[in-house]
Amino acid sequence: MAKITPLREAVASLVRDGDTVALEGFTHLIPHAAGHEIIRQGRRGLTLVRMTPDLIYDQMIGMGCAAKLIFSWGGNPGVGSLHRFRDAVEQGWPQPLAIEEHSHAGMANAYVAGASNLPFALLRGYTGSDLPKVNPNIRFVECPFTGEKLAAIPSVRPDVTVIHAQKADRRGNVLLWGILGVQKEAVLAAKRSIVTVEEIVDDLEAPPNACVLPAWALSAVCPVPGGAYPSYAQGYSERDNRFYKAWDPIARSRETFQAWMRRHVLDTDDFADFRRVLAESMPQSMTEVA
Amino acid sequence: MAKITPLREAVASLVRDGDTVALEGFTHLIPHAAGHEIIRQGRRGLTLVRMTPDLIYDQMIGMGCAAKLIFSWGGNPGVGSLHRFRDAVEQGWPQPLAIEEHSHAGMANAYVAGASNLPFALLRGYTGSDLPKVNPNIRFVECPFTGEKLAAIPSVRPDVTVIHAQKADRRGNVLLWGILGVQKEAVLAAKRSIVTVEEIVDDLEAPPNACVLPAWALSAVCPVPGGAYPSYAQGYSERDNRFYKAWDPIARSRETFQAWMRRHVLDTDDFADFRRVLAESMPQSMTEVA
Amino acid sequence: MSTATMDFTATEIMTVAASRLLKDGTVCFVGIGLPSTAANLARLTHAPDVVLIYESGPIGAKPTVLPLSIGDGDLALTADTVVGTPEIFRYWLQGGRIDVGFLGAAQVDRFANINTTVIGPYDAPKVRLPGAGGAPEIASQAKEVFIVLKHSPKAFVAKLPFVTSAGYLDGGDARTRAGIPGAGPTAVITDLGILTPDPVSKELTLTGIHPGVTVEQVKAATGWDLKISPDLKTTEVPDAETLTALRDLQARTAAAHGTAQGQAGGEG
Amino acid sequence: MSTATMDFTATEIMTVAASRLLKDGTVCFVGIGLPSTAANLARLTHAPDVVLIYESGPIGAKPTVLPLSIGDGDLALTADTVVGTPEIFRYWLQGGRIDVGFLGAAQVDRFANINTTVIGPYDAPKVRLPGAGGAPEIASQAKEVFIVLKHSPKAFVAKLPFVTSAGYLDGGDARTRAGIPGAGPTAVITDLGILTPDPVSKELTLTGIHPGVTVEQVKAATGWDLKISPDLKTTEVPDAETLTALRDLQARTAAAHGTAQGQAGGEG
Repeated sequence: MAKITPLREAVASLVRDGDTVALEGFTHLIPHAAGHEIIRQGRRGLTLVRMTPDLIYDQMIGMGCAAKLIFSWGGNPGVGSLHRFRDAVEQGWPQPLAIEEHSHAGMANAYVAGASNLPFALLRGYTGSDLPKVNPNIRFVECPFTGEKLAAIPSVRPDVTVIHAQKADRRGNVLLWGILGVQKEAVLAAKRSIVTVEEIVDDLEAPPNACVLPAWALSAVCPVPGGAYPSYAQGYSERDNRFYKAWDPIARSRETFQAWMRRHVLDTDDFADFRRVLAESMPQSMTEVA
Repeated sequence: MAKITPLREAVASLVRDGDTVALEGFTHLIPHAAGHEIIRQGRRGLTLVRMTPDLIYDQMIGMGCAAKLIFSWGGNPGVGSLHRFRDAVEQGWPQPLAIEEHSHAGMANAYVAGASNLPFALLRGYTGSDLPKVNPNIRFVECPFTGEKLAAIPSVRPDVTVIHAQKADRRGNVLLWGILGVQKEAVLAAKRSIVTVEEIVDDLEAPPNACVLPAWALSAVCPVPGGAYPSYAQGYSERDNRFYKAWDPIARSRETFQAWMRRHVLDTDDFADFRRVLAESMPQSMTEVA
Repeated sequence: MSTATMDFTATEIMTVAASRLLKDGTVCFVGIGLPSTAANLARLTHAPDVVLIYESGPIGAKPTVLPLSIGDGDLALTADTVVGTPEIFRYWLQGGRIDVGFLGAAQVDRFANINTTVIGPYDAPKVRLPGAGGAPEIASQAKEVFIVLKHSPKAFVAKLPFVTSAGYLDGGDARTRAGIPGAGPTAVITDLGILTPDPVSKELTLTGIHPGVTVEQVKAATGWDLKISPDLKTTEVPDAETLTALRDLQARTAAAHGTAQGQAGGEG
Repeated sequence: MSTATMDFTATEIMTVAASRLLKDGTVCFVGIGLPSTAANLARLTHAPDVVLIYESGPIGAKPTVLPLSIGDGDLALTADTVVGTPEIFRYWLQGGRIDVGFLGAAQVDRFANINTTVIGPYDAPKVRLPGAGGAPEIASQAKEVFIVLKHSPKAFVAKLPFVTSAGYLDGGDARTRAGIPGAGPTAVITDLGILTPDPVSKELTLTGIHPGVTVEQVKAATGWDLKISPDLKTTEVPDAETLTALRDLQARTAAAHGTAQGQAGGEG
């Protein structure tokens, strides 16, 4: 049953060292605030799962939270490489990062299988690709009716999934809309879940057949307006493309990265404070809090 | 690409003798008008697929359209047995009916697998049930990671799927809402598809993430207001529970059934004509055309 | 207002007794007919936060009248959300999120296995029943199962002609050995009393009897030599408030549907 | 208005040439960056009924400006509907409903295989690239595939260090023998010309060259001994209308995003 609680408390009680953690959001609704809070609280040894690790995972990896990454595409969308991710993979800095690499189709199916309490996902996939050569978790099974060979990968079943959504009602029922990505599946695949939301409302006013996550299927709901920044929440904010571009030079060197993280994340109290400091350091960004 | 066309033409060109045909709708949006048209056009040797065969399949089976039924629950909801279905299974009248019997979970997963172009569906199911003893299409496979035993059944991949929906736009994009059942999966699992709709509108006014079937994924869209009767279309009509009760004595004997079908279906031109005749024969029913 | 009264029918006490078993906050996968009546009565009385899930797709349905079919519009309009039927079975039931599966049945046997498929041989049926519906997976995957049906020797048989949905199979630890995750049927509620499985043998045993019913009546309505608990309890009579809530619900239902509440069961 | 003009850049003719290959009414699974630019240009010019599907979920997206990310809000707001990412890959791509997969790439080899994973050994990478994204299944399951990328010896290599997504594998009928359903990459469009697979050997062959480009230039920018079609065609120059549409689109995009259209590619 969802507890409506501050993000700091939700992370403190639900995210543990060594956990398998998925922060999901497909360009839209990426839970940046929750990622920062995990960094602030110094979590270590996490297995991070995410189809599209981008800035928030670059930050978590660079700050030493992660021991392993399960993913299908890691980059700064529209800009280029994730320098902290590459530094971890190529140079083992700040620590070696084990990787388990899939395709999007594989990851999406693995979340569906996790939400469905199946031990593995079945798909037509990976044919002709070298990925099965480097990922022992890509196997093949035979159809018991046709004999066809199909790909099989283990379900993703995180200890904790974290997402951002547009709103929750006072009971903790959550509504999200627009680009949905794999968030619903990621939440339902996980043992525990944290949802940060733009606002808490009296009535969700959900259209028929909307993507609603009932309160009783969630662990914590945390009001964090603008908590997806520099990602966006449709109906509330726009993606700050300038921040994505600005991240490239910040993350390029270990020193500029560490200084930036200290000033903007470690030395700030919460996401509102981060937005305030960012408005000082990067006045050209769309940093006004919604 | 969906052609907007009269139902008679859609059935004539898309439903063929011997086809595997799924008419889906879970209490809500059952395509009765299309079922009548298939009966009127005298289709034979069909393999009928439907999770919940009810009145429309009782009629199609009793009129000799079906050689086989793939299903998971056959009855007159809230009333009792399907007498024509039972007569076919128990007495082979008007002809023997082969049955392939699943659970709802199995059927729902088989449609999902069909829509996903997988040869089989994987589920935790049928454990301890006698169904696998009587249905050779329920098999078991082993998880290549955990060794767990899981049920496997062949995908449902109909030649034609028929559904009823609330509305289509002039390009043939279809919107349905409310109880969705397995209709989307049934359409996407099929080679061809017919969608009858309450109305054709300029703009679907679909909410975000609504269940929309794009025109290019459909074969035919047919305006048939009230075409789900005695089932219903949310926002347009209510379920006529009295008709479901009235069906029981009609279907109980072969003679009353045949006379009723002749008068109401074979001797009527189309569904509007059926509704007109029904208003005469059963004035207590909610037969007014929407 | 909660004064006891004896003015109730056998079906009413069955419904109330079944309803009482549902704890507030429980997530309940509801079959249509008697289970739906009992679950909604619970929601309208002692368990306002019970979460009702129907296989047609509504999650958190709060119908104002009883649904006659599993896909009534009122279920959709009052639900927290409505998802597709595949999702109900995949993410919510198989996903392990259902506390109680609330089922009807045509027949049960001494180990609480359920038959809703066929009487007589499968290939030459004497009576062809509707079939499995959602029951096989509800019976195996819900954390526990309540079964509600009327007592008769035809319904309570020693051995089923066909096991549609697993109870305790051959009894003892057979269910666990078969790898079935849920605890299984923890109560069978009838119009005569309540049967619960023996902790070891898993044989259904009469542990509750409705007021005014004799043990002999129950034995006569059971197709095997029914064991009677030494600790047999008489069902508490329904209080006036609960009975009123039940009758109001059924009156509203009749008015809305233009018919008495169909108890024939069934899905569709 | 369709008068020819020579006033265009190499990137523009690449985009226009790629755009022209998309027939009206085609259902196209679009990668972000160059493919998205070309596909939207097609939609805004000769192919108004092209159906654009993005892996983030929009089906039938009609963005007014180019998306900078695969999940821009404009894609959702202009789409016929937006479904979850699993559904995109399961029902729409794997379901066999995609006519054309439109991909970018970091590297391609002579048999049109794609690398977006790593340069150097996988376990000790020289350059770690973003990874597969949706490409392996797009490349195998779309009915055909167009690849668009800039020509350079680093991008066009004889043999890939890592095959992320299958083209024709080792050439000949290797792709078919591997059981891959789609026809594979039928065109690779670059800033210098167009390469298409030899009908038998499946080796990429220069069959089109952009105006002003020499065969020597293309050979120098290709990391293997590139075969030149005896029937080599010069790409038609973009007409003014198309160029205007492209430039308007990019100007609108820059104005909306407060930045030039990112051509770096990438998903996320």
